[in-house]
Amino acid sequence: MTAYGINESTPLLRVKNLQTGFKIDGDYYNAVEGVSFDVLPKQIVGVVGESGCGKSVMSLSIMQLLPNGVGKIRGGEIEFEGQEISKFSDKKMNDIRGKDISMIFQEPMTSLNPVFTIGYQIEEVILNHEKLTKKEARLRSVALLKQVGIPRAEQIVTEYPHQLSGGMRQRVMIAMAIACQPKLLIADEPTTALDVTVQAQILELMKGIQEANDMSIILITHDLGVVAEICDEVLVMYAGKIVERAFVDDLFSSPKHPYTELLMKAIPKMDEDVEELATIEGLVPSVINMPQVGCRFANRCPKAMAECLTVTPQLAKVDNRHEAACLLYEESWPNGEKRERQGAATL
Amino acid sequence: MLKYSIRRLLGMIPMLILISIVVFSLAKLMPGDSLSGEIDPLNTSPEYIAEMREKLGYNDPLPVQYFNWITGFVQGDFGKSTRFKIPVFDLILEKVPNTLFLGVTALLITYVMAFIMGMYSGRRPYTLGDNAIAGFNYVMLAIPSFVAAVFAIYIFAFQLNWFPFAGSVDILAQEGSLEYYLSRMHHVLLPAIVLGAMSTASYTQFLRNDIIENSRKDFVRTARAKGTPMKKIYNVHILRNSIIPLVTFLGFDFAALIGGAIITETIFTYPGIGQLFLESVTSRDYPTLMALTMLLSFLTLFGNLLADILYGVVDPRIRLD
Amino acid sequence: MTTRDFIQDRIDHLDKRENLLEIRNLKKYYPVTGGFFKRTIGNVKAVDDVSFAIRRGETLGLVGESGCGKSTAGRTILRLMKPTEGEILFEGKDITRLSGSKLQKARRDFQMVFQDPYASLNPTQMVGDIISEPILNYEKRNKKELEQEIKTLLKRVGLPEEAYYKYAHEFSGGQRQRIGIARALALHPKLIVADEPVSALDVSVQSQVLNLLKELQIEFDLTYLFIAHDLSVVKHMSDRIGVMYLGNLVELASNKDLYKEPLHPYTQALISAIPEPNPAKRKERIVLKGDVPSPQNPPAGCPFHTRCPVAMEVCSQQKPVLVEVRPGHQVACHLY
Amino acid sequence: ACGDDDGSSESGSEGGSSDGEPQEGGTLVYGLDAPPEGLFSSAFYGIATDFEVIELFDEALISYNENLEPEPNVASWETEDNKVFNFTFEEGVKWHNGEELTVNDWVFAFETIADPDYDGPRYTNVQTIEGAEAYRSGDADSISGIEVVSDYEINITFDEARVNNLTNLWAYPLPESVLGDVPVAEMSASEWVRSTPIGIGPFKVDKIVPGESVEFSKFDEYWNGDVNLDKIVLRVIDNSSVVGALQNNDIDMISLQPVSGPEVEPLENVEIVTYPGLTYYYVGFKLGKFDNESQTISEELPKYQSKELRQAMMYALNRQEWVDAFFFGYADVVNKPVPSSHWNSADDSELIQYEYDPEKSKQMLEDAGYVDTNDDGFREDPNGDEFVVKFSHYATGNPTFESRAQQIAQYFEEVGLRSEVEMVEVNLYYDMVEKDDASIETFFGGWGTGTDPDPSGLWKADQLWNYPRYNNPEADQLLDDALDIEIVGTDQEKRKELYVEWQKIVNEDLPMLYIAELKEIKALNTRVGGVEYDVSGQNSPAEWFVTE
Amino acid sequence: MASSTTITQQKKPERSLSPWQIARRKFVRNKLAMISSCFIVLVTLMSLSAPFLAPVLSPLPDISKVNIGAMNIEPNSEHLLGTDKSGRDVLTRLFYGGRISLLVGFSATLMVIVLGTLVGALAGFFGGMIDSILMRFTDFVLNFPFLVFVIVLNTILYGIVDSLWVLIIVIGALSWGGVARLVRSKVLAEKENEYILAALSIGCSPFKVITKHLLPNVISTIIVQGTLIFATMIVIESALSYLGFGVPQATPSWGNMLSSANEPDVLQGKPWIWMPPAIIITLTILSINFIGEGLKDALNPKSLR
Ligand SMILES: Nc1ncnc2c1ncn2[C@@H]1O[C@H](COP(=O)(O)OP(=O)(O)OP(=O)(O)O)[C@@H](O)[C@H]1O
Ligand SMILES: Nc1ncnc2c1ncn2[C@@H]1O[C@H](COP(=O)(O)OP(=O)(O)OP(=O)(O)O)[C@@H](O)[C@H]1O
Ligand SMILES: [Mg+2]
Ligand SMILES: [Mg+2]
Repeated sequence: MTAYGINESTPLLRVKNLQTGFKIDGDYYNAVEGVSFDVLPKQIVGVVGESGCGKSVMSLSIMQLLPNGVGKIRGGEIEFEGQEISKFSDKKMNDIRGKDISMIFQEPMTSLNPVFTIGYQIEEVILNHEKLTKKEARLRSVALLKQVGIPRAEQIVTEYPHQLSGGMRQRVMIAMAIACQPKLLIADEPTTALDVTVQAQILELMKGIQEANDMSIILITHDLGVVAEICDEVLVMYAGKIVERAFVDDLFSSPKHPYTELLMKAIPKMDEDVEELATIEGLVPSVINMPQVGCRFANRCPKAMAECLTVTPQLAKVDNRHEAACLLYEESWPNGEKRERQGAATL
Repeated sequence: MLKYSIRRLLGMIPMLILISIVVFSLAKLMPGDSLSGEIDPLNTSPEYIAEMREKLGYNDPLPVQYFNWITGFVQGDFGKSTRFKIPVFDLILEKVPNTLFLGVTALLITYVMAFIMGMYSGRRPYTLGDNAIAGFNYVMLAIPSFVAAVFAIYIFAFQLNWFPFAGSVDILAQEGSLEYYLSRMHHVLLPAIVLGAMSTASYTQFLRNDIIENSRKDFVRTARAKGTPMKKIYNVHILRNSIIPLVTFLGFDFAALIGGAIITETIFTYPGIGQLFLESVTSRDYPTLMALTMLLSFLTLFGNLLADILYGVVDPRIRLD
Repeated sequence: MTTRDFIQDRIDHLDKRENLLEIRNLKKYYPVTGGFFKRTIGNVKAVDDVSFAIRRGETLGLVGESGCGKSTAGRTILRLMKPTEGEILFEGKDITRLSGSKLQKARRDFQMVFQDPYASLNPTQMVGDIISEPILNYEKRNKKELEQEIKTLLKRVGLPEEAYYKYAHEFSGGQRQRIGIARALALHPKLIVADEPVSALDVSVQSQVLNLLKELQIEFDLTYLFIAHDLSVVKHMSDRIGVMYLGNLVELASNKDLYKEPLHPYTQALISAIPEPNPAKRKERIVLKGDVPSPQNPPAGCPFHTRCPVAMEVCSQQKPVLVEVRPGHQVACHLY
Repeated sequence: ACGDDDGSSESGSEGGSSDGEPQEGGTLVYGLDAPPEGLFSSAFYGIATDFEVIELFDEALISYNENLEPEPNVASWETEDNKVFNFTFEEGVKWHNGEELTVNDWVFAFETIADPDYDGPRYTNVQTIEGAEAYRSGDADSISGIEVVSDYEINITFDEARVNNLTNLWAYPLPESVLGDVPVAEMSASEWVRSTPIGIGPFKVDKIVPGESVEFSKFDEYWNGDVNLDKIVLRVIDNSSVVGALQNNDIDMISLQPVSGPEVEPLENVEIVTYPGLTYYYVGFKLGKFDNESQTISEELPKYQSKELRQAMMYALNRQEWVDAFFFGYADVVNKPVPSSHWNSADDSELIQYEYDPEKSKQMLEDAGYVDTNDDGFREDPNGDEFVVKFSHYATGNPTFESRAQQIAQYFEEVGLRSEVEMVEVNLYYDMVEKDDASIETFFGGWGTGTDPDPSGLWKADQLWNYPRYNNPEADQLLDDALDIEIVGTDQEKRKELYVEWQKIVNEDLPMLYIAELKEIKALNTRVGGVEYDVSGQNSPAEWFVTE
Repeated sequence: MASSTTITQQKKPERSLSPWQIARRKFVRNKLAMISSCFIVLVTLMSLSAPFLAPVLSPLPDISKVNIGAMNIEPNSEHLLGTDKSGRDVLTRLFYGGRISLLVGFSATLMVIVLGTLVGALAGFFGGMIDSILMRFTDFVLNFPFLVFVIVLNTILYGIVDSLWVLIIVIGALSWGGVARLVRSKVLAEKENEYILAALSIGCSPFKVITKHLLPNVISTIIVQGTLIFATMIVIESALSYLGFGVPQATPSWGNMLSSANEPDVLQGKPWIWMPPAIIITLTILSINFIGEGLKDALNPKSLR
C-alpha cells in the first residue's frame, strides 16, 4: 500500500485489504472487497458512497460487530495502534470496544435500549472499562451529558430514551461513545435521521469534542456536504471498494474518479442554478451479482471503455494528493501495466 | 396509576351489567331447573318439588328475579346453591384456594420452564438443543389439554405411579404439617403441569423468538459497541425487553387459567372452581353457575386491567394516567 | 425551441397565469385523545392558519423541519383529510367541503407523489394494475388500448415496458418512485403534490427523479406543490418557496429572493445549516439552540421565539402575521 | 322371598377373602366415584353419594333385613293397629359429641322436617304422623301425634292406619344438642351438617375436605359392640380412575359401575361382590296425558293403545343379550316393575316371560294389522300410515346410553318397525317426560324403589310419576287394597297376594317394557374382611376389618 | 465475459412472480409444512371418502348400528383398530369422526374469519364512532366466558336446530373477537402505509380501498390466523364433545370418541378405543400448526422487499 499525504505520524488505525462477506443461501459473498486505508491520530476521515456500497459493513468489521453467523471477516488485516485486532476474541475485543474505539449509529431512535435509563446506559460503558463505583459513574455520566450540551443533565440521567428528542438521543449516544475517551470514534451516518438544523448542532459538537479529546473520527455519510464541512480526508466507496481517496479540498476541487464526479454534480447546489442535474443511470450491483473482474462502476460509467469490463483497476496514487481506482489513470492499471490505447471505444 | 386503575374499574361496570343480564337470561333460557334432576321416588315427592320451585322464586316474573338476584349479588349475596344448599359465596370460597393453588403452581411452572427453555433456545437458535425444545413445544402445543390430561393420568399416575391421579391432598396428612404441604404439592403437580403445558410451550417459543428478534435490534449493537459482554447483553439488555410482553401475559393468564382449569380439574377430580363450574352446569345449579360466570367475566376484565397495569410497570414507554 | 428557452418562457409567463390553487387560512388540527372514554384532551396544531396560492404551471416549494406540518398541509389540500378550518379553492371552485362521490370526481385533477417509495405501492398489485387503476376508476376502457397507453407512460417515466407485469418489490427505490409518478400522471392531473419524493433516495437516484419531475412539468403543463425538508432540493425545483415552522408559514418568496436574502431568522438559520459541499465556500453558520417544540403546545407568540437568536420582547407575546415586505416576498416576523 | 335362581348366591354375600379372624386396627380407604354434595345429614341430603358417607358414621333407629323387612336397631316397637306405635330406645347410645341419644332427638328430627322453613326433601316421611300438617302450616306448636313417654320411650300416632306406616316413617334422629339452636332455614348450610356432622354410628367424622375426602375414626363409645377398624378414609376419585386406583391398592372398597366389572374381575388384589339392587330399567309408552291441576289422566294417546303391539314389541327385544352386552352380567332381565328382592315380588312362574322371539313378534304384528303395505321394508300401522317408533333416551356425557338406545331401536327394526332414536339432554329429558311433551312417544326410564314395596306412587292413575299414564282402575284398586288395613290387616301374605295379582296385570298389559334390574356391585380389596351386603345395603362398618 | 451474459439474461422479458407465487414457492420448499399439508390432505380425503372406504376396510361399515356381538374387540386383522364398546369399528368411526371434526372446525373457522374480518376491517378502516361501537361489542364477546356460553346456547338450541350446526354457529359466534382485534390492529397499521392514501387519492371508493388494497395486504395475516384458528376450533369441538356438550353422541367425532376414556374400563383396559382419536387429534393439530408456521414464513411481507 502506498502511503500518501504529508502527515508522517504513524497511523492509529491501518486497514489492509479488508474483505468482509455475508452468508447468503450457504455461500459467502463479499460486501467489502479489498479495502485499505489509514486513519492518523486526530484525523477525521469521511467515508461516502451510495446506499449499500459497504460503508457500514466496513465499520462494523473494524469493531467486529458483524451479525453473528452471517457476516464474517474473510481476509485482510486491521491494525489498531500497531496491534492486529481482526483475529481478536470477542472477550479481547470487549476491552477495546467502548474504550479505545467507540461507535455511534445512524438511528438514535433505536440505538438506545428503551427500557433502561439514560444514566444506566452511559454508566454501563464506564463500568465496563473502569473500576468505579456506581456513584462515581453517575457523576461522570452527568458531566458527560453536560459536555455534549444536554440541559438538565441531572434529571435526564433518570429518564428513558423515549422521553428525549432525536437530537438529544444522538447527543446521548455521543456522550456514551466518548465516555472512556476513546482514541477512535466511528460514526455511521450520525446525522442522517436528523433535521438540518439539528444536524448542524451535532456536527458542531462532534468537531468540538474531536478537538478537545484529540481523537480520530471515521465519519460515514452519504452527504457530501457533511464531508466537506468537517472531514480532513475522504474515502469514496463504490460497491464494496474504495474508488477514490483524497484530502477534502482536493476531492471537491478536482474529483478524479468519474463516480465521484457524477456524485458531486448530482447534488443540487444552493448557489447555482442548473436546469438539469447530473444523473448516474442504473443501480449499485447487489452483493450477489457483483462483477468479479473489471471495474464495478463500468456499466454505469459514462466514460467506460471496453477494458473496464475486463481489467480490474487498482487504487493508486494518480497525483501526489490523490488516489483513485480508474483505468482512465495509468497508475490504476494492475502491475503498473501501461494501458494500451484502443481508441475511444466507450461502452 | 391509582387513578387510572379506578377509572378502569369503574369502566368495567357497564360491561359487567351487560354480561350479568346475558348470563341471567341464558340461565333462565336453559331447559330444566335445579329440581328437574331431583326426581327420585326414594327421596322426593312431586309436591316437594313444586313447593321448592315456589320457594326458590322460580315462578316470579323474570325482571323481578333478575332484580332480586343482581341486588343481592352486588351486596355479596350470590344466592344459595340449589345443590349444596349453602351460600354460593361460601361454596366458591371453599374451592377458591384449591384453584388458586393450582393456578399459581401452573403459572410458576409455566414461567420457570418457559424462561429456562426460552432463554436457552433464544441464545442458541437453530442448534440441536433449540430444535429439541422446539419439537417438544410443538407437540405440547398440539395436544389439547384434555388429551394431555388423559395421557398424563394414564402414564404418570397408572403406569409409572409417580403422581396421585385425583384429589388435592392426602387426607391422612395432618393439616399444617410439612407432610401436608408436600402432599398438596404432590397432588397439584400433575394437573398443574398439564394445565400449564400449553402456555409453557407457547411462551417458550414466544420468548425464544422475541430474544432472537431483540438480539438483532440496534440497541444490542450499541451495547456490544460499548464493550458489554454477550452474556450480560442477553441476560440484561435483551431479557429485560423480552420480559415485557411475557409479564403482561400474566394478566391474561390469570383468568385464562381458571377458565382452563374447568377441564383439567374435572379430569383430575381436583376440587376447585372449574370442577364446581362444570358440575353446576350438569346439575343446573343456577345460582352457582351464574355467580361463577360473573366471577370469570370479572376475572377476564380484571386480567385485562392487570395486563395493562403490568405493562405500564414494566415498560417505561407506557405511561398510565 | 430548446428546453432552456421553453423554461424561460414558462417563467416569464407565470406571473400572468391565473391561480390554479388558492389556500386561505387553512388549519388542520389533530385531536389528541386520552382517558378511557377517548375524550379529546388537546390538539396537535399541525397546520395553523396557512394561506398561499399557486399559479397554473408553477412549482411552489414547501420546506421545514420534520413535523412542521408539510405533509399535513399537502394532504389536506388534496382533501385526503378534512381541514379543520379554512378554504381550498381549486380552479376557483371551493373543494373544502366536498365529500363522497363529488370529492371523488374532483380528485381527478390533483394527484400526489409520496415520500416512501416502499410503502406507497400496494405490494399485492402488479405495476400495470397500479397505474391503470386510477384510469379505471373514472373511465371504462378497452383493456388492450389501456395496456398500450400504460406502457407508453412507463416508458415516459423511464421504466421498461416489461415493468407492466412486475410487482413493486422487484424494483429499486428510484424505480418505485417512477412508478408512483406514473400513477399520479395517469389521470393527467392539473396539480401534483409531491411530498418529499426524493428524501428516501440516494443522491444519484434523487437527481434522476428530480430531472424527471421537471421534464414532466413542461411536457404536461403540470403545477407542483413540492414538499421537501432539503432546502437545496426545493430550491432546485421551485419557482417560489414557502418556509414552514411549527404549522405556520413563516416566509414565502421566490426562489432567488429566498436564497439571496432570507428575511426570517429561521430561514436564515436553515440556509446556513445546510452543509456546503464545497470546502472552498465554507461559511459562518448560525447554529440554533434546542429542538423544535411540540406542536401540541406550541409556544405563545411567535412559534420560533424559543430558538430565535434575535428574539425580542414582543415575540413571546404576539404572533406575527405574514406580510409582504418586498414585492413577492412575504414574511411573518416582528423584525419587519 | 328372593326367589331368583342365582339370587341366593349373591344376596347376603360376604366380601373380602380375609374372612378369617377379625383384626383390630388399621385404616380402610373407601372410594366414591362422584363427589358428595356435602349435606351430611340424613334429614337434608339430596343425592345417594352423600348418603353413602352418612352411612359410615350414622345409623338408623330401625334397620332392614335381607327381605327388606324392618328389624329393631336402636329402637324396637310395638303396635296393635298400625296406627299407634310405641317405640323403645336402647339406653346408653351416645352421639359422637358424647351426649346421650334420647327420643327427644327423634322428635327434634320430626319437628325439623315438618318445619315450614325446612328445605330438604323428606317431609313425606313425616307427613303421615298425626298433626304434622297442622304443625307445618303453623296451626300447631307441636306435632300432636307424638307423645314422649320417657327419654327412652315414645308413642307415635299416624293420621290413619296403613300397613306401611312403619317403613315409611322417618327413622333417623337429629342431634338436638348441637342443632337445637340453629334456625331450621339455616340448618342445611350449618357446619354441623357440612363440616362437623355427628351421628351415632361406629365411626365419627374427623375431617372433611369438601368434595374430595372424609376422614373417620373409631368411635370408642359406640353402643353396639366392638369396632375393628381405627380409621376409614373416604376418597373421591374420578370414574375413569377407579380401575387403576383399585389395582394400585389406593382404595379398599368402592361401588362399581357395571362397566368396570370386567376390568376389575381379573385383578388379583380385588374381589367383586354383588347383591341385588332396587333399580329397574324400562321402555315406557306414552299412553295418555296428565293434568296436573286435577291430578288425573285427561287424554288418551292412540298410538300405542294396542296391547298386541306392545307385547309384540316386547317379544322383539332380546333383553338377555342387551343386558349382557351393556351390564356385563350385573343385571337380570325382569318382567315386572317390582324388584325381585322385595318380599312382595311375584315369582316369574306366575308371569308371562316374554322370551326373545322375533318370529312370534312379527306374527303378532301381522295379526294386529301392522303390515308392510308399501314395500319399503317397514310396517305401516293398521290404517296403512307410516308407523315410526320414536324412541327417546336421556343423554349425558356417557356414550353408552346412545348405544343402548340404538340397540333397542335395532331390535324393533328387526321385526319391521321403523325406529328413530332421539337422545335428549338428561335434565331436559325428565322435564319433557314429566310434562308429557309431544315429542316423547316411547321413552327409556329407570326407577329405583325404597324399602317400602308399595308401587302406588309410580303406578296409580292420579300420580304425576306414572309416566306412561297407565290408567287401569282394576290395577289401581288392587294397590289400594294392599295398603288397606281393613282388608289386609297385618298379614303380609295377604298383601303379597294382592301385589302379585297386580303384577300379573301389569305384566300382561305392558304399559312399559320391563327390561332389567340392576345388581349393586362392590369392589373390595382382598385385605378387607367382615363386609356383608344384602339388598338392604351393607352391614355395620363396625364389623369391617383389614389385614395387612 | 460472464458478467455480460448475466446482464443480457436479466433483461429478458418475463412475467414475474406475484407475491403469492413467491409465497407459494417458499411454502413448497418448507419440508415440515409440506409433510403436514400432505397429512391434512390425507386425513381430509379419508374423512371425505369414509362412506366408500368403510366397506373395504371394515366388516362393520355402518357406524350408526350397534353390533352387540362385536363389542370391545382388540385390534386384529379384521378390525385394524378394534371395535368400541358399541361394537362399532374404531377405524371406520375415526374416518367418519374426521368428517365431523373437520367440518365443525372448518365451518366455525370460516365463520370466525368472516365475522372477525368484517368487524375488524370496518372498525379499523373507519375508526371513530364505528370503531368505538364495534370494539366495545368485541370486548363484550371476548370477555364472555366462552365455555358457559357454548354450553348454555348449545343446550337451549338443542333440538331446535340440527345440533351440529348449533355447535358450529355457537362456537363461531363467540370466537371472532380475537380475529376482529387482530384484523383491526393490522388494518390500522396497514392504513398508515401510504399506498392506502394513494388509493384514496386516485379516486377509489372506500369499499374499493378496503377490498382491493387493504384486505389483500391483511389477508396473509388472516390466513395464518385462520390456520391457527382452525386448529383451535378442532380442539374446541373435541373438548366440548369430550365433555358431552358438543356433537351428539350418535354422531362420531374425534372428541366424543375420546370421551370414552372417561369410562372406568376404557382408560386403562381398552386403550385402542381412545388412543387413536387422541393421537389423530394431536397429529392434526400439530400439522395445522406447522402449516400455519410455514404460511407465516412464506407470507412474511419482509421477504417481499
Ligand atoms: N446482514 C446482512 N446479510 C446479508 N447482506 C448484508 C447484510 N448486511 C449488509 N449486507 C449487504 O452488504 C452490502 C453493504 O451494506 P452496508 O450496510 O455496508 O451499506 P451502506 O453503505 O452502509 O449503506 P447505507 O447507506 O444504506 O447504510 C449491501 O449490499 C447489503 O445488502
Ligand atoms: N394522524 C395524525 N394524528 C395526530 N397527529 C398527527 C397525525 N399526523 C401527523 N401528526 C402530527 O402533526 C404534526 C405535523 O405532521 P406532518 O406529518 O404534517 O409533518 P411533516 O412536516 O410532514 O414531517 P416530516 O418531514 O417528518 O414528514 C406532527 O407533529 C405530527 O406528529
Ligand atoms: Mg449503512
Ligand atoms: Mg411529511
